[in-house]
Amino acid sequence: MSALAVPTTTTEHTDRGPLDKHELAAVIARDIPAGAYVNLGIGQPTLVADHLPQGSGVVLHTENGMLNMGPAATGDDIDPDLTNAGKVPVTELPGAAYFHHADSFAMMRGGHLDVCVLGAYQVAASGDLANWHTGAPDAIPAVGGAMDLAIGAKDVLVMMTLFAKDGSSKLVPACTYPLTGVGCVSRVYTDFGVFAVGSSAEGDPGVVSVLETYGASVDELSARMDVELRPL
Amino acid sequence: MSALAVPTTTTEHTDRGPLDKHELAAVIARDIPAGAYVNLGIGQPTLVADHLPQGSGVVLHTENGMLNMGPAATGDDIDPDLTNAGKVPVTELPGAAYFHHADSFAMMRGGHLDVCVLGAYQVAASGDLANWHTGAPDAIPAVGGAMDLAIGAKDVLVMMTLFAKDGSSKLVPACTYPLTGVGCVSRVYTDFGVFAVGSSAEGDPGVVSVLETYGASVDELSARMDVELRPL
Amino acid sequence: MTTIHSDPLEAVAGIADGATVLVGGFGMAGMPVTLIDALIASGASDLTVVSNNAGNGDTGLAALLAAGRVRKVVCSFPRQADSYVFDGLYRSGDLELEVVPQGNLAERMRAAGAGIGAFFCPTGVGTPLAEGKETREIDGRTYVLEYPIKGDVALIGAEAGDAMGNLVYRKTARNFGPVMATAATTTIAEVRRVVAVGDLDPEAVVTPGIFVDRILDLSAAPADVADAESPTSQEVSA
Amino acid sequence: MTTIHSDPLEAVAGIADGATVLVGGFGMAGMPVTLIDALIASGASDLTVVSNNAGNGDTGLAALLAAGRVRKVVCSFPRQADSYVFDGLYRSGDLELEVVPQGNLAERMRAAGAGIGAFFCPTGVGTPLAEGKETREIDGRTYVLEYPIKGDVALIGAEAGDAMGNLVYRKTARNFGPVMATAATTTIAEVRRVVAVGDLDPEAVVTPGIFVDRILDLSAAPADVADAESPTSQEVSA
Repeated sequence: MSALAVPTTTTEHTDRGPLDKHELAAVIARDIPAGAYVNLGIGQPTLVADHLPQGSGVVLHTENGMLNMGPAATGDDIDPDLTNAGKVPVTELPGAAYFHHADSFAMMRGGHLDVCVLGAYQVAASGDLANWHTGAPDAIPAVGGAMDLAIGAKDVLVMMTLFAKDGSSKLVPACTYPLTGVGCVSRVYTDFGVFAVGSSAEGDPGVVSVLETYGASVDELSARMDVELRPL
Repeated sequence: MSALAVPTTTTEHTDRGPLDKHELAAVIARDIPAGAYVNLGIGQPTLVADHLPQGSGVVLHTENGMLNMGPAATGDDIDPDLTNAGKVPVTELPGAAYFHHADSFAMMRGGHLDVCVLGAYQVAASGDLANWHTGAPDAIPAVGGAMDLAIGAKDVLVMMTLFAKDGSSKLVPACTYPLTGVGCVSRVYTDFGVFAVGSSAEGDPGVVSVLETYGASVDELSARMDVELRPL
Repeated sequence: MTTIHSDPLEAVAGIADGATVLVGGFGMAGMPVTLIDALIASGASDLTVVSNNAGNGDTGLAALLAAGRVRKVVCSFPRQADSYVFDGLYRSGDLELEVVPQGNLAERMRAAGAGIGAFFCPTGVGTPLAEGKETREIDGRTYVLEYPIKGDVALIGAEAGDAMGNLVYRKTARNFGPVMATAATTTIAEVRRVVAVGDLDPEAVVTPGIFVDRILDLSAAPADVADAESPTSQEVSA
Repeated sequence: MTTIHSDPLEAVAGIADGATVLVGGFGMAGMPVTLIDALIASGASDLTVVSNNAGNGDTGLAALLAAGRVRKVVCSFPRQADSYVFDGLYRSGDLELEVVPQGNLAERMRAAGAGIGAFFCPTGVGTPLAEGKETREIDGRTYVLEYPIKGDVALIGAEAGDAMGNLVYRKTARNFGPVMATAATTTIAEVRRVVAVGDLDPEAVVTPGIFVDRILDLSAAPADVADAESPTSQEVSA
């Protein structure tokens, strides 16, 4: 079902990286197939839209009920009735369509979207995703559409920094935070590299395939991570 | 949930009856509450529409995807894209709405219609309905929307002759034909009388309440039927 | 039968204490602000509110919560930057919370409106929100059994309506309105304008009138609920 | 990505032997006549056809059946006054039949399109069509467990479409089209006219383009499929 191109060999970019969020968004945009139906999660994933090439034919879905969403609205174009899932005012492109929430989430759950890009606290080698709750005992739980998005596309891509502020890897053998979805992530895009996980990874279960690295070698990354990395 | 008026006493009309199908349609139309949302099944039930008073506010639903259906189309008004569930060309009244099949049957199954009028082979005292199949071994089964309609309104009314051609009553202690729905009928309108069945009947389960008779007394009908009749 | 109202208090009259109230809107888009204010003014209490969020700032749903009228909130995303009213009541134990994934919230209301008894849903499998729920593997995939969410009342916002009860929405303000309209015993919609029967294109009606019991015509409503007359004794079946 | 075609054979190219084909229409309203003729011309066989009826007279679905291309029919109402082609094949044992209540047919396809694994449905409880199926009592009512019906291909008829794949329908010809479009891996729509992107009101789009893979523009198609060129090698994923 995946429409993502898979490189034949791992590329270690020693000349650039780690990537900033805009560079990372550009890498993700590069990998999104032309004409794909794509949902960009709240926050950094929305940056991906800025890097889609002219004429890519990519159609953006927002789960609050719209296909063919345009860029953020500014000035007089701001319309309180037209927002994205982050409640940010957006615009409408020609050929747009509106629908209600049950239809919109049916569209996701039914596997009609090609790509969804999400942030994450942790991703496991198995493709498990944790991005809705830190598990802190005093936190008020709030899930929004995270669990729906996690299972709502043929390819779920995660966009995150590879390491947490404490230096620990967020790509882990098993998530310690509460899960958002099980085995749902196919690829993880980070400042230090791009990884295939879960059923997208080649070889043994629990081993992560490294597609590209940025500013570090596979060996250097392996030394900082508990999960087993394997080049293509 | 029923919005049907219930008479306080049984009326035996000895001056008229048995009713022909047009007179029977008029009796049903009389009992449909003003402003009700109504589905009229294929065949004789469609006659009921001709007897709804002007300004009744009754809104007709057709399960192939329309509310506020108008009368049958004739001449230049015939439009192949606009038919009722019997595939008969119909018209559209102001304030109509179209929707697809899943939405249309969700509307029925969800209990939003007030009244549905159906034909029947047999109705049991319990409200069981048999109207889709005679059980003949060589018959090709074909159910259409019959089972959906049977459970698809707050009140399911049956319109039928009380007696089959062989003289046996079609209002029975238990249906011998394959069922369309269990306990779903609330009232049975026939040429010889109007009966409350199932949970609409008063008193013991399995006993039918007689609301009105036409051209015969309750006692005369009782003598011809196996089901126990009880006046109000 | 749909009735048209210009008095917000009359539009919400009869909402019983203890009722489950579905409240439309996603952020401010589609939020039935005037109906919520009228609900506060009506005095109904011990409510269960089903909505995507749990109120922002001090108005709307937040004001309903602050007035102590709500026993339980069912929503997907209560915690927001300015959800301090909810946060305080939740932390003090004065408010019960059921968190439901956004799509499940919509689909469970859709099931209520469509007469579906329960459905096997892949969302949330293996997560804390599916704990204790029945699961089943179907065709190699695991699903959680989810039940309908039915409302006694739905309060929704729409763009325009007619005397048949037909509604159209505007852009992403459509969101939960059409689903909630099907899931409640009594649906009350506030609309920016009421149009003549026949003015809405039958092909473009989003919510057919069968789902709509009362329409509040905002173009005819007083600017402030406090200016409105007292409610009639109109009843809502619950 | 939606492609626009003027050649009916090209529009149906790649439908594999053994495919499950959802065919829209209720009576003639919404029936994709040109696509069915093209399917016959394409030679695909051993098909399972899911449609409300099983063909009338000698054309359309009846012609597909008569050509011996169909192994199984899933429908609500096969028996009609002029369904003699179906009747003969069924009685001779050359055609398998699954009869499904009309609303269940629609809801089971809706479930396929919406990613629902199965659902508890009150329709048909206690009838022969529920025999052998799992039942459950929920809140005092009995339900039957029903499973999705997914198609490899959907053939539907619509009024107009654009290059984004957005579709609108006309009156009761809408019927099964929007549901089937969601339930198939590949959806092919014949439309009376193709309009420019932007000409369809985004509020009134019934089937968003994400569900539509190919559009056959009837206004540009040859009057007879036999006049069309031979199909290209375009593939349909099944």
